[in-house]
Amino acid sequence: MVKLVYFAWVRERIGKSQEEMDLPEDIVTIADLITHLRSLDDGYEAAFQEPQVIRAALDKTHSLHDAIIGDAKEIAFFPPMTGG
Amino acid sequence: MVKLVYFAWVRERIGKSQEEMDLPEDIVTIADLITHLRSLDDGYEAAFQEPQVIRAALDKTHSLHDAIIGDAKEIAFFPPMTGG
Amino acid sequence: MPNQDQNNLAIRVQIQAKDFDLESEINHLKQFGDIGGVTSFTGLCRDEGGQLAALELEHYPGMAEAQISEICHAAFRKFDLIGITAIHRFGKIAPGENIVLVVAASTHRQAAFDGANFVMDFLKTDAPFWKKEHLKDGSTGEWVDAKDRDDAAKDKWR
Amino acid sequence: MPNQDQNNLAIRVQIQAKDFDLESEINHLKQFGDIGGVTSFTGLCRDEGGQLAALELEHYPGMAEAQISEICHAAFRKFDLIGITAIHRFGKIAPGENIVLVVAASTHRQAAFDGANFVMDFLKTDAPFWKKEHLKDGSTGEWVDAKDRDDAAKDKWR
Repeated sequence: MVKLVYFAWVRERIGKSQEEMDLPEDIVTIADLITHLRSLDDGYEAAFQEPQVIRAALDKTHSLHDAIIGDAKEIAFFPPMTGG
Repeated sequence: MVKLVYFAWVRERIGKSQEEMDLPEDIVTIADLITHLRSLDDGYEAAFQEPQVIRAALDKTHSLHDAIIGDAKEIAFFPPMTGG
Repeated sequence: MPNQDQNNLAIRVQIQAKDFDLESEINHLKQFGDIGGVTSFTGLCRDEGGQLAALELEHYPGMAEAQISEICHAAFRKFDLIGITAIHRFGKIAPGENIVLVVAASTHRQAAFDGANFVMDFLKTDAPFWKKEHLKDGSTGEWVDAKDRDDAAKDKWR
Repeated sequence: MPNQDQNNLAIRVQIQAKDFDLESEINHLKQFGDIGGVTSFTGLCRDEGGQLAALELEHYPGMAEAQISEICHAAFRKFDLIGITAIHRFGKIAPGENIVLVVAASTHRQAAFDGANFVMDFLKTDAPFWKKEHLKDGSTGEWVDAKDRDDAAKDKWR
């Protein structure tokens, strides 16, 4: 069971800011998880339709899409950051 | 008749902060004036002993030693500036 | 939340809804050494031709503090700094209001300029904040896009 | 003395004995445009290992205003600025006290950083101020020498 958190227009398109999810065993990387989420419904598909612009974090550490999820407890997805 | 003004250790070595002076006719440039002042007494000589470090201004405009004094009313001499 | 390193490294990171006070932030840094120069950068909400009612800043709690703290530590390693403070606001912010503050203190001026400039450049692309426009006609505008020039700005520190 | 250009070019130059107030100087600049970023630099008197009682700043009245105004105009021509303020104090200044303030406001952050940095670099070598040390043992120390690195610092703006 992992916690998924979403921000900005990723959150808006999916329609929730967070959820708990049991990940299928064949999901190893963040990219695998994105592919899985896109298959769930149109909201996820709209959020992740351009996966190359989506940023991700594992336990609040910015991570590349090929990062292995391992035992991360919280996985975040969001658009490019616009701080400052 | 011009007004001469001195700052910082130039002022201290000459022993006054300003004076009025009639300049001899053969003084054309700031460099000429420095040579003239050095001949006046030991204080001026001490102030101008390293003329290359002395900065000058004609009517409050920073000027090189070969600048022509012309009809400037105020000539300033001072060490390199240390603003900020 | 005060950064855990504020007592030894003089790094202070705050993520907060309320405004900040520049004068007191500069005074805070004075305790950490014989400061010769302090550079501050204040980022404000622009009114974008008068159409904008407010920006709504969303952030990722926890990650925002961690990322900004990491950026400040990198600035400390790179420049000869005495102290650095970074404060980032969230929530609704009206045109003319403050969004972000970075203050860098050093013995000499260039490190203070570079430290603050470096932190701002990395905040733009590496701090998990997102901005949504609220327009004066009552409608909700766009999410502010990331800018290529913000990625490019980091190149000067390579 | 307010600079004569303050109404059109938003350049404000002050040479004064009294301290300045950073917050009110930033607010002053906000009237001149839709400001996205403000960079300030505050230069302070260091205590130089605890021996210094005060610095005494001598200046050339009239020329100081003119030179600093010229530097600010050059910054305006070089960078995309909305406003710039430079305040330089004179007289006796104790360690920890403010000496100089430069504030630059712009639509975007880099011009604000560059504007303030540029003005500070040129103030160091082109503003007619001289600093004499007064030591804690009651004696008068040296005149602070001009530094080669201050001349070199201007090279980055060529």
